[in-house]
Amino acid sequence: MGQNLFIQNALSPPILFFFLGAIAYALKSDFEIPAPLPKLFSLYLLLAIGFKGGIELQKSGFTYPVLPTVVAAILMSLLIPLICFLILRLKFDVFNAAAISAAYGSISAVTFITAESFLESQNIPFDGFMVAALALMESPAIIIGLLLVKFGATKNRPIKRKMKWGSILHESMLNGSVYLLLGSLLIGFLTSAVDPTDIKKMEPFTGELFYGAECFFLLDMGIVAAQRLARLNKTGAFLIMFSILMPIVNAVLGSVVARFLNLDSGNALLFVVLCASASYLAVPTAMRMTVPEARPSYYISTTLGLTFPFNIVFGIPVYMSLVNAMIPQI
Amino acid sequence: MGQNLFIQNALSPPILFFFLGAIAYALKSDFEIPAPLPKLFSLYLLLAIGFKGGIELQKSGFTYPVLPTVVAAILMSLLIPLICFLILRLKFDVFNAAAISAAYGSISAVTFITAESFLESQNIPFDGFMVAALALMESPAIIIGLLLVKFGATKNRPIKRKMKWGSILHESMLNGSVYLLLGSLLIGFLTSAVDPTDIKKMEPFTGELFYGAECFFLLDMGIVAAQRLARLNKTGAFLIMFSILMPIVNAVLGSVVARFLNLDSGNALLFVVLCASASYLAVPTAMRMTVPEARPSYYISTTLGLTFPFNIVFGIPVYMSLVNAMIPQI
Amino acid sequence: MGQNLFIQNALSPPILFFFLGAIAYALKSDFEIPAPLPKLFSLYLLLAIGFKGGIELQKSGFTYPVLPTVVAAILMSLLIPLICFLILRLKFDVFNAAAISAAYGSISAVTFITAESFLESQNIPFDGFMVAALALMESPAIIIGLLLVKFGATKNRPIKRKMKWGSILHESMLNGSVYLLLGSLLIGFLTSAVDPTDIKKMEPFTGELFYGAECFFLLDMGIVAAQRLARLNKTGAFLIMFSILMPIVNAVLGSVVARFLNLDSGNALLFVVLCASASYLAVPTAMRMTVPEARPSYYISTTLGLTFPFNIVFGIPVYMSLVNAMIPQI
Amino acid sequence: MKRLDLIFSERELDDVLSALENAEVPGYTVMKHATGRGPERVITEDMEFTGFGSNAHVIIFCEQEIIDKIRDNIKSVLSYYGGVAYVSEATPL
Amino acid sequence: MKRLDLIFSERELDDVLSALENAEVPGYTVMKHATGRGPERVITEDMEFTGFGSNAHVIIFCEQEIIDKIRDNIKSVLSYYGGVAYVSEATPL
Amino acid sequence: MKRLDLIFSERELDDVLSALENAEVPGYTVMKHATGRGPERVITEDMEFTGFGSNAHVIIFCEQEIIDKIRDNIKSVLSYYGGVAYVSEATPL
Ligand SMILES: Nc1ncnc2c1ncn2[C@@H]1O[C@H](COP(=O)(O)O)[C@@H](O)[C@H]1O
Ligand SMILES: Nc1ncnc2c1ncn2[C@@H]1O[C@H](COP(=O)(O)O)[C@@H](O)[C@H]1O
Ligand SMILES: Nc1ncnc2c1ncn2[C@@H]1O[C@H](COP(=O)(O)O)[C@@H](O)[C@H]1O
Ligand code: NA
Ligand code: NA
Ligand code: NA
Repeated sequence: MGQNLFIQNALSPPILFFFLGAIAYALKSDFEIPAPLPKLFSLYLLLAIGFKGGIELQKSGFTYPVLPTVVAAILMSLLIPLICFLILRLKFDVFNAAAISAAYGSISAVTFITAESFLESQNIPFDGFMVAALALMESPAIIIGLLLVKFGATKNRPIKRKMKWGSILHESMLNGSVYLLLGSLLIGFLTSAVDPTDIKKMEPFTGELFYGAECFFLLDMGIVAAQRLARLNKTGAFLIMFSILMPIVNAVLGSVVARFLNLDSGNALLFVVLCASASYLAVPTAMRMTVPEARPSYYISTTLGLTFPFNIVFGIPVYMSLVNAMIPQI
Repeated sequence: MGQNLFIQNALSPPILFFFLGAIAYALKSDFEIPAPLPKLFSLYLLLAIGFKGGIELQKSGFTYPVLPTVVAAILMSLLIPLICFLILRLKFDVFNAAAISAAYGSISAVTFITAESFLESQNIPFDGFMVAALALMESPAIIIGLLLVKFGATKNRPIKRKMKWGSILHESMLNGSVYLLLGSLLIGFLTSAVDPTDIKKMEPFTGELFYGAECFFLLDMGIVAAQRLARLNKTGAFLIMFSILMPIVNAVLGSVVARFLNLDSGNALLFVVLCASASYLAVPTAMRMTVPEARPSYYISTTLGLTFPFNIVFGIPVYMSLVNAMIPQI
Repeated sequence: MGQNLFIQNALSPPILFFFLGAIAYALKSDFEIPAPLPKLFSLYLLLAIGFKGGIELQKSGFTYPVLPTVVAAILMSLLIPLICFLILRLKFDVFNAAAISAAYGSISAVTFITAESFLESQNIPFDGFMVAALALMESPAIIIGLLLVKFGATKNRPIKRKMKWGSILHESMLNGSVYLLLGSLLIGFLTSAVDPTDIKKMEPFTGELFYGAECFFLLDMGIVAAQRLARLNKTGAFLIMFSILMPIVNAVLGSVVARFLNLDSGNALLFVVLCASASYLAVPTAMRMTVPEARPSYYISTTLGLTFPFNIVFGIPVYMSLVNAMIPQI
Repeated sequence: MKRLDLIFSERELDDVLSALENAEVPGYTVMKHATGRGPERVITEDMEFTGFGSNAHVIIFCEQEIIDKIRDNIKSVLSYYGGVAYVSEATPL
Repeated sequence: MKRLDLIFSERELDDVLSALENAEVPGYTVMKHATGRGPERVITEDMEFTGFGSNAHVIIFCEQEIIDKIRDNIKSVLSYYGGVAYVSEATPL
Repeated sequence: MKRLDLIFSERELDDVLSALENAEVPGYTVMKHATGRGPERVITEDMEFTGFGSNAHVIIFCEQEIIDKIRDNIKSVLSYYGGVAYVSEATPL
């Protein structure tokens, strides 16, 4: 069955468009999606999942699995960077280890979206409140990353690079993509309480268009990921291993927690995917500003060039099998 | 009831997304929508309202309230700049006074769109021909503005800056946004006469997508308006007062005319909004080209930084109450 | 009836928006659609027609008219450049003649799309597999063009400009727009075999939005074509005649082949349009890279400034009449 | 040879380019979407969607004679709407 | 007069511009969306959608005194995050 | 130090950048989407959507030795497809 899931995932439009982009790069086609068009799609996707998540959250309210799941997600985004840090310190200095750890503690919204599409085509239900978990896992991971630097590197940092709490909170909460996601969630939450007809008028934009826009964006992600992958050999074998194995470890951790939370299999998969995925939007931006000592190529090439493609192509069906094995099916 | 309307308006998605943008700027989030993406949405909105207006105009034909309303709208766009000019000359030279006056005589398409969305969520009907009024209020205001300069400043203008009628008409009729709006109106008008199936095929693009695109655009408008607002203090208290009070005066004038025209309450609100709103697209562009002596920050910061947000947040519900008070409800 | 078709075509939204763009340029309006927004729409259109064509190809399979039609299309894309070359050599050197010939052997996707919209509004059915013909006519024309240079200009080309088979194939098969079209075709073909629900989720994006996006893109094409047309006088009368008469000749050839293939009238029109149209995307790009001796203004200004507008405004209805005359109506 | 840098509103681009053509410059390069501040005005990116237009940066490599031929025309365009023009030395690679 | 070219990440643009304002430059021009490579980092276009930001190229035409006033402030911004600054000669057209 | 300005079609960007890397330049900056006209061709913005590509403007600050090392490679790329290359003086801020 696992193999079957893998093939079904690999032959879905989002993944095929991702491959189309990656192959374009590999074959040196001059196909490209010029800036800032990819930005349009990434803004759109964040707005749309935030908005839809807010509506669902309004519907479900804060009933049983919502609060514990969100809290558990936040805790995972604090715990995972610590584990990563311990491993990465074997080979890297504090700055690089902390920056990479923050990326893996955080999440990839596109991986999450791809997992949702996968669940939909498998007809497995899942809940909108998982978007809240998604939105709330970015900032804590950034904060932990910055704290690791603050306390791990106190001695040898020049004075002007001392971080202040204000700027730590600013970077973690007001990063563009975190802000848009949280803001849209709140708007969806508020407006669905006030006027359901407004929601219906948004539906063609945030709902119907979504799948196509996702495919278009993944086409670009394919090009970008392939570019990153091509440059990855410079980062060394340790980091390459890390960016494949760490997601699996995090997924196993996540599935244990999901089982413990009694999530049904759709939500469990999303929870696992949140744990396994790594950020290439909010975290890199925040790290570049606050930890300029770390090399961006380390935390971007791994998350974008390896972890992201691994997760959407292999990870999602594998994690589904894992979840199916762990969670008793009704 | 007025307060109720205010809250309902403030909690609608377009206004909430506007706030989301404005707050992003206020909190110094790095959230941004890079150029030329906002342009995509502004082009789209103009095309879509033009096209839909043309279809409605075809349906209604030039029956009773259409022609008088359009004529009244044009007259308002000639009268309002004259009133503004008299007031502004108290503090500003001819060039600046004329340029600002032209902006207030003209209209803001986004304010109009927001008012339409407001009416829709209030289930108050309105007519598509109001878009024709919208489209026809930009050019006259520009012409009046240029005439005020031409005759008000004859003596001290260097020879090479003498304006020619040709260039006045060119700037006023062929400005990009006026052109797109009028052109799309005409296309909607023509094609709906010829082939209604073509209209249906446009509907997902110009119709269903509209509300979402409006929200997305208002998100950007929030950022831009906040930037302008922040720079507004340099323009002085007189201009700040002007940009809040003048729309209210114009709204009152507009509501009197609307009542006189016997418009029903939906169309009356749109008429009032046209009078109260000020242009930050067509007019500034035309003024910059033809009256380089005027300071752009005066006519852009006021219309975009103050009048626009005031109108969409407070103005629309206030004008609705005004209309409800003036127009006998059936 | 031919005149009737002409008027119906001229009053359809895509053609009217095309005129709107062209007139904007002619009247020196400052209306413009800034880069890279036109690119967004061209990428979208290629993706969408490829994807939908793939689905249709999956449905029809490779039953009767499919294979012979596609083969005939490829043969036409090899034959037409040879005819063009013979004519063009009367006035041009090998490099320019070959480059222009390649453009006319290839196709214009937007002309094809416009023809499809025309058929739809005439309620004439056509088959999705024609997109496969479209996708497969670009590369052969490029190859023939390069071969004409390779063998026609052996003697006087400096050594470093000798072409290698590898780069000829690379340019012809991996050009961005060919690649996206073929890739999307394949994805549509594959996914519709696997999971029809995925297809349905793409429909709002690739299907419903299509007509509006086509109109928006044609608005830009109007501006661009008018710019090109304005510069066309420098290319001389011979080339101007060529770019009007050659499409007609190719259309006649195409209609003979279509009748021979027993295509019904919808598919026959599309076949004729493929023969008559000329490329301004893939071929110019490939020619610029591999035949830098040729003047881009020759092959771009003619295809984009004259052949393209001629085909969509006059050509399509004329070719329809031609097809109606040639193909016995049932 | 000389290098001439012109920076001005992109709405005057056509005027400037035809002034350059008239002076028979051997070539030029245009970069749009520049923003900036001069003694009087600030040009920001957000103005782009208003159609207000941002700045264009035009670079011309040419001989001194051509600079002399250009001067008056360019100066009259720039003095009306604003903008700057600077000349520096450059040698072909 | 002098021409100062600054190239650095566009995320530091606000800091740099306020350093320029403090030194009372007569004006400046900003071109965004530049990519590039320095001794340590590569800035590519695809990073733009990650919010990572590409480079900004800032040009300032001004007198030598202003260059001297700017120097320390600019250097401290550039030394923290990287970037380059070069001065050359320029004469008004 | 020297400043090298290269302007050519962005389709040759990869070739030029690897020529620069081979000469071990300390860094470079790339600005795309430039349009322009040379002795033979006009590159306009509308060509961008055809995939035809507009120009790239590459700036390199480096020592004279590197300029000498680059020269032949760059010239051969530019002579095939067109483009210009100019050198001027620059001093670090
Ligand atoms: N001193 C300067 N250095 C660099 N760019 C300048 C300078 N002064 C003006 N500019 C540019 O020229 C444009 C027009 O300036 P202005 O003449 O003040 O309207 C500004 O927006 C800047 O981009
Ligand atoms: N030698 C150079 N010539 C031109 N641009 C440079 C040079 N060195 C660095 N840059 C630019 O400055 C940016 C920041 O460089 P860095 O200080 O290495 O992070 C790079 O991305 C380049 O765009
Ligand atoms: N004299 C010049 N000054 C500035 N830019 C030039 C000059 N000549 C050519 N260019 C630029 O170099 C590009 C290629 O020129 P060409 O070699 O004529 O194809 C042109 O599109 C211009 O952008
Ligand atoms: Na994670
Ligand atoms: Na008004
Ligand atoms: Na053809």
